[in-house]
Formats: sequence, structure tokens, C-alpha cells
Amino acid sequence: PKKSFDIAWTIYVGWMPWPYAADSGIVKKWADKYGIDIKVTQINDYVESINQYTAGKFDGVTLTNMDALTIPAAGGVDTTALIVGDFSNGNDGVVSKTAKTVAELKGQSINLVELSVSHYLLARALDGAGLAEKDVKVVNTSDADMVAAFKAPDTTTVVTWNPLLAEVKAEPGANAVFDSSKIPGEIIDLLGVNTETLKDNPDFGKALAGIWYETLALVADPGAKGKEAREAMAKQSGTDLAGFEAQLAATKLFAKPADAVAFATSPDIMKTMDLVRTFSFDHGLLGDGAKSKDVVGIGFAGDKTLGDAANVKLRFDPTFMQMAADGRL
Amino acid sequence: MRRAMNIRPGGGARVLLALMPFLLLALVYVFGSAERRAANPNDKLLPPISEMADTTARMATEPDRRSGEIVLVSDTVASLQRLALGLGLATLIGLTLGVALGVLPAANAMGGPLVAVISMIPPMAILPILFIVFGLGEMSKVVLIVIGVAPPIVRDIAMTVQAIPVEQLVKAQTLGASTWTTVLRVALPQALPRLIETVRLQIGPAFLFLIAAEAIAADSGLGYRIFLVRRYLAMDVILPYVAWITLLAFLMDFALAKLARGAFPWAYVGERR
Amino acid sequence: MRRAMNIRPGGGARVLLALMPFLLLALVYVFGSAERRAANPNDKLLPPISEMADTTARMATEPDRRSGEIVLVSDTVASLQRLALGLGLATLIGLTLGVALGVLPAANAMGGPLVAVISMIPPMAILPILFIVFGLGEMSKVVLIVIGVAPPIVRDIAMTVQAIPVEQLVKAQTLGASTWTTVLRVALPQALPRLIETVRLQIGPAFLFLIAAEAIAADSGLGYRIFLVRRYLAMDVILPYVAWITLLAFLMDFALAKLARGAFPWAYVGERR
Amino acid sequence: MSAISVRDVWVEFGDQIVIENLNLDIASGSFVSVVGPSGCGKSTFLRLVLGQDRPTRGSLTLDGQPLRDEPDADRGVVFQRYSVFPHLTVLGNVLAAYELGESRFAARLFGAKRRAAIEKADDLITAVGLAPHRTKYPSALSGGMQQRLAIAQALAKDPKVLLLDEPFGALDPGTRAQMHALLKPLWARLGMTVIMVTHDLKEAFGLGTRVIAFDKTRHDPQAPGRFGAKITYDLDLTRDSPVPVLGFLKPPAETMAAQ
Amino acid sequence: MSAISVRDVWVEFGDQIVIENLNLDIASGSFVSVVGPSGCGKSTFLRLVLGQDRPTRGSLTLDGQPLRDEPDADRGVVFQRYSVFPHLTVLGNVLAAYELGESRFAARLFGAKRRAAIEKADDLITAVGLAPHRTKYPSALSGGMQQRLAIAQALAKDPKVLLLDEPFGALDPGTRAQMHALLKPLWARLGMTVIMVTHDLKEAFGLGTRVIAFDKTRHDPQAPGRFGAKITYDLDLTRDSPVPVLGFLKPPAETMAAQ
Ligand SMILES: Nc1ncnc2c1ncn2[C@@H]1O[C@H](COP(=O)(O)OP(=O)(O)OP(=O)(O)O)[C@@H](O)[C@H]1O
Ligand SMILES: Nc1ncnc2c1ncn2[C@@H]1O[C@H](COP(=O)(O)OP(=O)(O)OP(=O)(O)O)[C@@H](O)[C@H]1O
Ligand SMILES: [Mg+2]
Ligand SMILES: [Mg+2]
Repeated sequence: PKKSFDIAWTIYVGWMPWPYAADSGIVKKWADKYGIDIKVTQINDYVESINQYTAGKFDGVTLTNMDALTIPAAGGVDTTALIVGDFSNGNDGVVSKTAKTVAELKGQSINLVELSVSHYLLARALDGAGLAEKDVKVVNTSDADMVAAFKAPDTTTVVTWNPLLAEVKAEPGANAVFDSSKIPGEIIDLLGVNTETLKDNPDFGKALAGIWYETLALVADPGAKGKEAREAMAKQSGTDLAGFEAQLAATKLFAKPADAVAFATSPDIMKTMDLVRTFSFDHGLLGDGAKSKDVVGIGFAGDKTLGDAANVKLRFDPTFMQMAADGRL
Repeated sequence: MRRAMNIRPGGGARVLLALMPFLLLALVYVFGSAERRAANPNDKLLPPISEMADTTARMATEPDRRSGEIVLVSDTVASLQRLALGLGLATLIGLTLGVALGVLPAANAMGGPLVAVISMIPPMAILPILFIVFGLGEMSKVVLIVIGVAPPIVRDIAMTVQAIPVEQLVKAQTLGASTWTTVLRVALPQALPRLIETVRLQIGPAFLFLIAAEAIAADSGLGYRIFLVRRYLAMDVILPYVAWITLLAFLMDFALAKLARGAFPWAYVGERR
Repeated sequence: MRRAMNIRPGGGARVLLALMPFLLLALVYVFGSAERRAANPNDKLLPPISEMADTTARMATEPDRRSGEIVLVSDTVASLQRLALGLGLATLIGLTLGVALGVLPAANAMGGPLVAVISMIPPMAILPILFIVFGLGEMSKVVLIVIGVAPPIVRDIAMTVQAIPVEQLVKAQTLGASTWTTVLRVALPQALPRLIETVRLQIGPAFLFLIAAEAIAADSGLGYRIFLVRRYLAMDVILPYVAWITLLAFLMDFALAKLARGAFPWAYVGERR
Repeated sequence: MSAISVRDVWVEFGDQIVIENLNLDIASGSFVSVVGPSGCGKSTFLRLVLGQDRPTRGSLTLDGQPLRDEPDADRGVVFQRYSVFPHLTVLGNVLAAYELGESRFAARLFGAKRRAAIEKADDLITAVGLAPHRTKYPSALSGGMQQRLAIAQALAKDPKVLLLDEPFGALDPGTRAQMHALLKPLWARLGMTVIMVTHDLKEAFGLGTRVIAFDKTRHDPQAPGRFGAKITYDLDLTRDSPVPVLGFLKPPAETMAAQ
Repeated sequence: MSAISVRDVWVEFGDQIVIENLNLDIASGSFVSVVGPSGCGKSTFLRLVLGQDRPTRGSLTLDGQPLRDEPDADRGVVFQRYSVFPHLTVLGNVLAAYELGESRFAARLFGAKRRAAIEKADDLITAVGLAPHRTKYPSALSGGMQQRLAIAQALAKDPKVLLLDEPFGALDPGTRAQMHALLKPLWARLGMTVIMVTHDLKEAFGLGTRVIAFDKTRHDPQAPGRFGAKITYDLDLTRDSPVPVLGFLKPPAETMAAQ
């Protein structure tokens, strides 16, 4: 059987524990315990990391719930949300130089990473204000250039996530119009793992859960050890301790596995995923062959499903988080 | 046996030989695609050719759900406009600056080192500055193309003009020419054929910068589409788009080559191939 | 008054003229920076030169807390390794394929059109495919450089070899040469000086592709760093890095120029400028 | 009138002295052949008269006026190569002689002026025997035809002085003889001052009314650049008796014409 | 022995017939000059003998064996230009003649073999008078010196046949005479068969033991390509009496040597 596994991560506050775990030896410790090998690789470009996972180059990847549905799952790669790490609670936001409310966005040109959770956030914001997406003009803008984009004189509004959001909000004259704390629990950050690999190698899943919760305990630790860990993560993500802690504050991190299990088994997550798949279908993200939003099935705890039960490709499976909560790792 | 270097395939054989590698590549693709599909029926990486044809046909004929425009057409129009503007401006700058640097020793002393340094700067790295100075609209895309493509044109034209035998410049002066009329009637016309050749060489880089700029901020364009659908690994869109860009580049190259030969017969006298 | 075209600045004046535009640019920068700082003391876009110097000094001397390496050094080493591998491979491919296409009419009939088409494909657009095929390690970065840079080298070398007068090839055969010895002693040595010139022209594109590849997947390298800090618009890092890349490219260009002139004196006999 | 006088002229390139204290008077309407070993400074002397180079010391005058220190329409020139414009046809090349100088901005003539210029150009083209080729580009002409074109072009501005730097050096002997047959009567008719550099002594004596030989008179093997060239022979061939110099005889007029 | 015979040879390029039914026997050791108007097919004929071109119909034999249809060491060649390697020194160029053929993989000789080759090369270089220039690159040589080098190179392989296509066409008359003085005794000494194309009738008659003139005998102005060249004159100059042809006399041997 497979002995060595690769997972990929990209810079985002909720995923920074991964590189820290790798650097500090936590990954090795757990991998050795189960007699396997786990390699943690950084990818600069978020979309590329998911593409690589979808193409089979990685066994696991850090990603959001929406991207898990639209990229690997819609691409036929059965993916299990092994770890539900956090949800964005202000980490994604709409910032404008001119508008103070969502309603004032009408008719504006808005820069964002198209078809990403930012796009979803905007759609939800507009929805809440009684506007539709066609009331604004969306301009696809790469995340790496969002800060520069906001400084450009002709840019009025951007939608982005942290750490970029913090940079943009710090600009003189910037108004935070909307953020993800208004739709709590809808933008979920996961570790997705190939379902087949996981079925064949349950030890891989156990090791990952073990790594994650040991590291998160450090992140949440208010003492010196925790500070040192957070400082290292801050550095790695290109900011300082204060900046990193501000981002953490906007993140609902499930430091305890029991919290994560509770979230992943609550009925709200089904509602969220229904909203997400509706948005995805409306934007053609489920593939051109998709006849309805039901085409890709989503599985939840307790054998509940959304959409095509015969084609379940994304599974919210709390088994391993439960094991961590029960201390059975 | 004749030596390999003496074996010259005739007309028919040449065509066959030229087609062979393409057919081979197509074959490899078809098999690779079939194999991946067999392993995963939802595989997106190597879609069968039929699927790509379907997607292309849809994009080339049916209006888009969101914008109401025919995607392939609007993308192509948007990109070609940017490209034409960028390449056009770069050509103009290249010709004016290049001829100036080539004819005037003082201008060359001043501008030569500057252009040499600028041409070594990787344009992609200074994109943020471009955005802030020129905004995120069409302007910054055009400027990126110009910055990437103009310096080599300038240098090449300057070198071409400097390579005009000094005898000709002296001759023009003995016929009463001023610096201006020498430029207009001696340097410029002799730089034009080379200008077209240089611009031909810059079509590839221009597309590169266009795609890079469109990847970063745009709401239409060939590069925009490729980088947008890259999100969901839609190779059935990416591959036809890449082929389409390649074809466009090829056609532009061909048209320029024809133009040069038509407009400047004197410069192509020695050409036989 | 002499005509402008006849005014040749002497040695000292040349140096002054060459420096002028750079000084002007520096001046504009200093003023722009001061003005932005006055308006917004936290401005990151145009950091004062002193700040950039500080950042550079820090990156060039202090070891990174996490990795223990000196950032600028490790970035430079990583990038230069990739670049050297990529350019080296492309050069090797360019020389072998180019000479083969140039000497063998049959190979040219087969490979010529293929190379022409490949050289028109914008490499950036097929980047996702490259990553899938070659993985995310050093390989894919090197391959992107090779794909971007080898086709023009191949075409250029093929053209150079084809331009060798047929008289020389016939002469070699009358001296008993086979195809192989003709390649080895006649075609190859005459292609080498041009090879160096072509590689010089490809240094810019090679850096471009390197940066593009490092932007997507890397954990060190000059492009990686630029894209990492680009999120925060840390121009105090980006600008010195851009300057450093430009300097590196310049030095490589200069070294190759020297090498060519040293190694192939016969090819530079007519050179005076 | 177009007499040239050269006074105390030195030409140095850096350390190297090429021409050393040259003094020379050239009468209006004479045909001066300049000969001498390769590298002795013949072309440098021609470029001096042309205004392309400037003397390090000394002065040159044309009809008593200081020579302009850059080429102008007073002095026509034909080089060994590259002196026609490859991008213009035969007619275009000669027409350019009128357009370059007379139209200051567009450098083109229109209407009646253009028609007049074409007429003059056609006369010149006919005079040098290129009438059947007037719409061809130089690349389609033989070397000799290109030099004829260069001569036509140089004559278009009616220069006071015509400077020729090995104009027939690259031509084969037959063509060379044809060019002599063309040039001699043209010069005789137009009466301009001609200075021609040549390596061919027969040509120098056959065409010239005066032959000047340049050479270095002193050689320091340790410092070859320390001594410049001077005039070593200066022969007036207008006297109608044979002039025996360097083993050559001035050939009688008839034999020259037959060549 | 190196006799060439040409039987019923036709050369056509597409529609154009260049050589029409050529029959010719060239005796071993003769020096054949080929003359004729430009474009009549002289070079084509030479390329045929060289093996660079192939006849459309007909056959060529060397000493009774069919000629190999590509160039080989049996046939040396000197073109008007480009026949030396610009990237090798004078010595390197001649040495290449030994290295290209004798070392199949490295195309280089080492040790004793190399020393022997250098010795032979040096002899040849001395024979053509280039000894003082043996380490120079061709670009540093004059046109005449380059052609000497090309000859030395061609002789290195002791070819049965030496083919010369206007070898001195680009040289000035003085150099040309020197080349004649070099070539004639070399040929006399080595005894190979020489075929030389030239435009210079004096040269053709001065060097050749036989002069062949090519020309088209029929012209159809509507279809200039329909008729190819034939041999219009074929003169044996070995008879020791003057042969008056085309207004030329075979000059007595002494005048030739003095040239
Ligand atoms: N611009 C220059 N800079 C430096 N040296 C020069 C320059 N022009 C000519 N020389 C030197 O001056 C000397 C004379 O050159 P010039 O061309 O006048 O000789 P020439 O008599 O015309 O020779 P040739 O018969 O070969 O044409 C040469 O040694 C040459 O190297
Ligand atoms: N490869 C070729 N393809 C087509 N036509 C050719 C080719 N080679 C020669 N010809 C034609 O054959 C004819 C004879 O050419 P060739 O070079 O043999 O003439 P030539 O007698 O050597 O002339 P010259 O004295 O000018 O060298 C010319 O009309 C030429 O255009
Ligand atoms: Mg000279
Ligand atoms: Mg010929």
C-alpha cells in the first residue's frame, strides 16, 4: 500500500498551521507514529494548488468549501473534507472608496477574483440588498495584485480576503461595505483529501487529524509557546504578529475538535452548501454538461445528501475529527 | 547511399514530412485522452477532441448566459484591440526612437544605455507600478505590451540604421540633404523592412504580455478566459483557446511577411528560399 | 552649425550623456517618493531610497529567522540554478536541433513547420499543463524556460546553418567529409558565435518565464519573493529585487558578449563600434 | 572657379599621425589622380576635402573661402561601394539628388518641379548609359552599372569638386575601361575639379592631368604611427611630352580613347 | 589516370533545358578551359562533374567508372568565393582536408598522425606562398590569398580532377597574373585533370590545353528555356602552332610565364 503522501497548502490565515507543523516536527512525529511519510508543500498560486490536487499530484489540499465543490468534485475527483478548520468571520470583505452601503454599489465596476469565494460573498451581499449581479460590473483581478489594484485611481471597489483585505482596508478613504461576518459559517476552510486514498489508508487521515489538532492547540495557546508559534506563522505569511492576530480574530477557528464536529454535523452546513451549489451552478462552475445544480452530489454526516446521491463527489465526513475529539488517535 | 545532407525530399515528400509530427502529436493526444477518460470518466485534463470541438462551437456561436455576447468573438475582439494598440504604439516608438538613436550620435550616447537597461527589466515584475500609474483599464494592458516590446524594437532599429554604410549618409549630404531629409529619405525607408521583421519577432512576446496582463485584471479577452477557466481545469476551453491564439499569431506573422515583401521588393532581392 | 547627425560627442561627454537620463529618473523618483510620503506617511508605493537600502541590507546580510538562510542569497542561488539549467538545456536543444534542421534538408522539412508552430504558442497559456506533466518541483520551472526559449534558438541556429554558403559544404565533401564530420567541423563551429548571440537575446525572456513559474509554485527564488511580497505591495523589496534581476541579466549578457569575442575572434573581425 | 588650397594640414588619429604638414594647391578644372601604398592616407585626404573628416591642424579653402567642415552640395563624391541608395530605383536615386536638397521638409518634389527634376534626371541617366534600366533597383544592376549611377547622382548637383575614392577598384578590366571612356568626356564637358584616388597607375596616368603620390618618407619601426604621409611625387601631365615616372609613360591620347 | 567522359547528358530545371545532349571526352591530365556567355550552363556543367547536381538524362564516367552522384575526395574544387572555412586559420583550413576524411568520428587527428598532417599541410601552404600567414584567419587575407588557400586545400587530397569555377573572377589583374603563375606549374607537376570555367578568354587560352565554348545554338524568343547549351567550339591547344580562334592567338609560352 501507499506509504508516502503529499499535501499542498497556500498562504491564508486558516492554513498557516500546516507549514508550522511541518517546520516544527509535528508532521514527522505523527507520520512516524503511523509508519508513513507526509510531505507538506507550499504552492504560491491558490488555484494552481487545487488544480494540482485535482490532477492527482497531491493527496490533499487546503481549500474552501465552494472551491472543493467546483474544482475537484465537479471534475470527478471524489473529495473528503477531512478537516473543517474554520469559517471566515470577517476574513473576506467588500471594500469601496465611494460606496458606504451595498446598495450604493449599483452600477459600479468591482474588482475581485472571479468565480471565487469573493464572488460568492459579493453575490450574497447584493442579494441581501435586493440587487442582482447584473447590476454591477465584475472585473476579474488576480489576488496577488488586489492591493495594487485598489490603489489605482480608476478602481472604486474590491472584494478580497485576508491578508490582502487588511492591506486594502488600511488605505485612506476605504470603507468596509460588507464582510463575511454577516454570513457566518458560509465560507468554510477545509483540508480536502482524495476519498479513495483515504479509504485505502485510514492511517493517513488519522495522522492528519493528529497533526492538525496538536498544532491548533499551540495556535490557541496564550502563553509564550503559542506566541512563538503565531509569530512564525505571521512571518511565513508575510506579516507581523499583530497583523496575524488581527486576521485570526476575523477567523472562527475550531481549535477543539469537538467544535468542528458540531459544526460539520449541524443542519446549517447543508443549507450553506445548497446556497453555494446554487451560486456555482448559476455561474456555470459545475461544468458545461451540468443540467441542474443536482448533478454533483454532496454527502454529509449521517448519510444525508444534497443532489445526485449516485454521484456523490464531495463528502463532509467528521469521522477523523470525531476520533481526535475522542482522543482515539 | 548518398550522404544524409545531400538527400533533399521533393514537393510531395516535404508536405508529408511536415504533416507527420503534427499527426503524431494528435495521435498521442487522442490515445492519452482516451486512456485518462477510461480511468476517470469525468477527467478534465485531456478532453477528447470531439468535446473540445463541441465547446468551441458553443463558444463561437451561442451567446453567453451572463453577458449575452458570443464569448469567442468578444474575447478575440477585446484581445486583438489591445494587441493592435500595444504593438502599434511599440512600433511607432521603436521606429522614431530607433531611427533617432541610429542617426544622431549624441542621442545614441544619451539614450543607448538607458534603452539597454530598460530592455533588461522583466516587465512582469513592475506590473503593480503600472497599475497604479495607468489604472486597471485598457491602458495598463497596452502599456505592459509597449514596455515589453518597444525596447527590443528600438535597439534593433537603431542597429539597423547604424549599419547603413556611412558612405550613403555622406552621399546624401553631398546632395544637399539636412539631418531631417536624410532621416526621411535615407534612414527611415531602409529601416522599414527590418522594422516589419522585428515586429514579426515581437508578436510572440506581445501575446505573452497581453495574456499576462489579461490574467491579472480584465473582464474579457483571450488571456482572461484562459486564466478564468483554469480555475476549474476546463482544458476543453483552454486548449482550443491556445490553438486559436497560435493561429492568430501565425496569421499576423504571415500577413506581415507578405506585406514586407510586397512593399519593399528591393530588400528581398537576394531571397530564394 | 554642423548638421545634428555630424555631431559626435567625445569620451567625457558620452559618459555624461549616458548618465543623464539615469540621474533624471533617480531625481524624479526621489521627489515623487518624498511627495507621496508627505501626503501619506505610510505610503508603500514609492519608498525612499534610504528605506530600500535598509531593506536590501537586511535581506542581504541577516539570516532569515525561520530558515536560517540569507534571503537575498538563497533566492538568487535558487533562481540562478533554475535559469542556468533552463537556459543550458534550451541552448543544448537549440544547438543540436538547429544544426540538424540546418544541415539535413529532410529534418528541416519535418521539423521546421513544427518548430515554427511551437514557437508561436504562448508558453504562459500552457503553464497548467506543464505543471501536471512535470510536477511542481524544479522540473516544471526549468521546462517552462526551455519551452519558452528553445524554439527561437532552434530557428535562429537553423537559419544560421542554412546561411553557410553551399560552397563550403561542397568543399568539405570534396575533402572526404561525411555528414557527421561536416556537422562537427563546418556547421557547428560556425553556428557557435551566433548561438551565443541568440542566447544573449534570450536572457530577458528566460528571466520572464522563470519569474512566471516561480510566481506559481516555489519556496524560494527571486520571482517567488516578488510575488510573495507583491500581496502587500512591499515596494521596498520589489524595487531592489527588480534592480538586482536587471543587474544579473546585464552581467550575464556582458559575460556572454565577452566570451563570444574571446572564443571566436574570427567572427568579430569586422566589428568596430 | 573651384580651386582648392591646402595649408599646413596635419591629420592625427590619437597617437597616429596620418598626414604630416600637407601643403597643396589644386587648380580649378584639373583632374588630380592620387596614388600611394595602402593605408598611407589617400582616403583620409579625400575625406578632408569632402568635409567628412577635419584636419587636426591647418586649413583648407575652396576658391579662397574656408571649406565647410561637413559634406555639402559643393562637393560630389563617388565611393568604391555603397554610394547609391539600395531602396530607390535608378531614377529614384538621381531624383533624390534634387529632392533631398530642394525640398526642406517633405524631401519630395511635386507637380511641375517634379517633372522638371525628372527631365534633368533622365538626361543624366541617359548620359551614363542607364536609360534602359531607369526603373530597376541597384541590386539588379551590375557593379559597373551601379558606379555609373553613383556618378550620375554625384553630377546632378553640378558640384564644384568631384571626389572619387577608388571608384572603379571593384570592377573587372573591361568594365573599368568603359567607365574611363564615360568619365573622361564628362569631366572635359563639365569642367569641374576632380580628385580621384586609385591604385591603378595606368588609370591614374590615363585620366589625370596631374598625379600626386602619397607616402611615408620616414619609418620608425618602433613607432610606426610617429610619421605621417607626405607628397612624394607631384607630376603635371598637361605638358604634351611623355613624362617618364616610376617606369610609366603617359600614353598618347589615341590609345587611351581606344581602351 | 583520370579521364572523364560525358554521354548524352541533358540537364533540365523544371521547364528550362540548360544543357542539351552533351557528349564529351576529357583526356587524363588535360587542362580544359570552359568559356561561354553568362547563364549558358558552365557552372551547371561543373557541378555535374563535381556530383553536386545530377543529370536529368545521360551518364558521366571517371576512368570508366560511373561518377559518384555526390562530391567526394576524387574531385577537388575551387569556387569564386566562399570556398575556405572562415572559422579556421590558414593552417587549420588545410589541416581540415586531412582531418575531415581520415578521422571518422572526432574529425580530428592526434599525435603522430597530426604531426604528419601538419607537415604535409605546411608544405602545401609554402607551395602557394602563404607560409608567412599560416596562423591568420581568412578574413585577414586578401582575396588573392584566400584563393591560394582554397587551391592548397583542394590539392591536399590529391584529387584526380580539379574543378575551378571562375577561381580568379573576383581578383584584380595583378593578383590574377600571380595566380596564373602559381597554378600552371602546380598542374604541370601534379598531372591531374583540370576543368576551369572562366570569363576571361586570355586566361582560358593562357592556361588551358583545350578550350571548350558553351552556347545556345538556337533561340526561341517566345520560350527562352526550350533550348539548352551545346558545345560550339572545341579547340585543342596542344598543337604547337598558333591557333587563331575568335580573334585570339595562343600566346607563346614565354610571354605567359612572364605574366
Ligand atoms: N577614423 C579613423 N580612426 C583611426 N584611424 C584611422 C581612421 N581612418 C583612417 N585611419 C588610419 O589612417 C591610416 C590611413 O587610412 P586611409 O584609409 O586614409 O588609407 P588609404 O591610403 O586610403 O588606404 P587604402 O589604399 O587601403 O584605401 C590607416 O592607418 C588607418 O588605419
Ligand atoms: N538550381 C537551379 N534551379 C533552377 N535553375 C537553375 C539552377 N541552377 C542554374 N539554373 C539556371 O541554369 C542556367 C545556367 O546557369 P549556370 O549557373 O550554369 O550558368 P553559367 O554559365 O555558370 O553562368 P555565369 O557565367 O553567370 O556563372 C541559368 O539560366 C540558371 O538560371
Ligand atoms: Mg582608401
Ligand atoms: Mg557560373
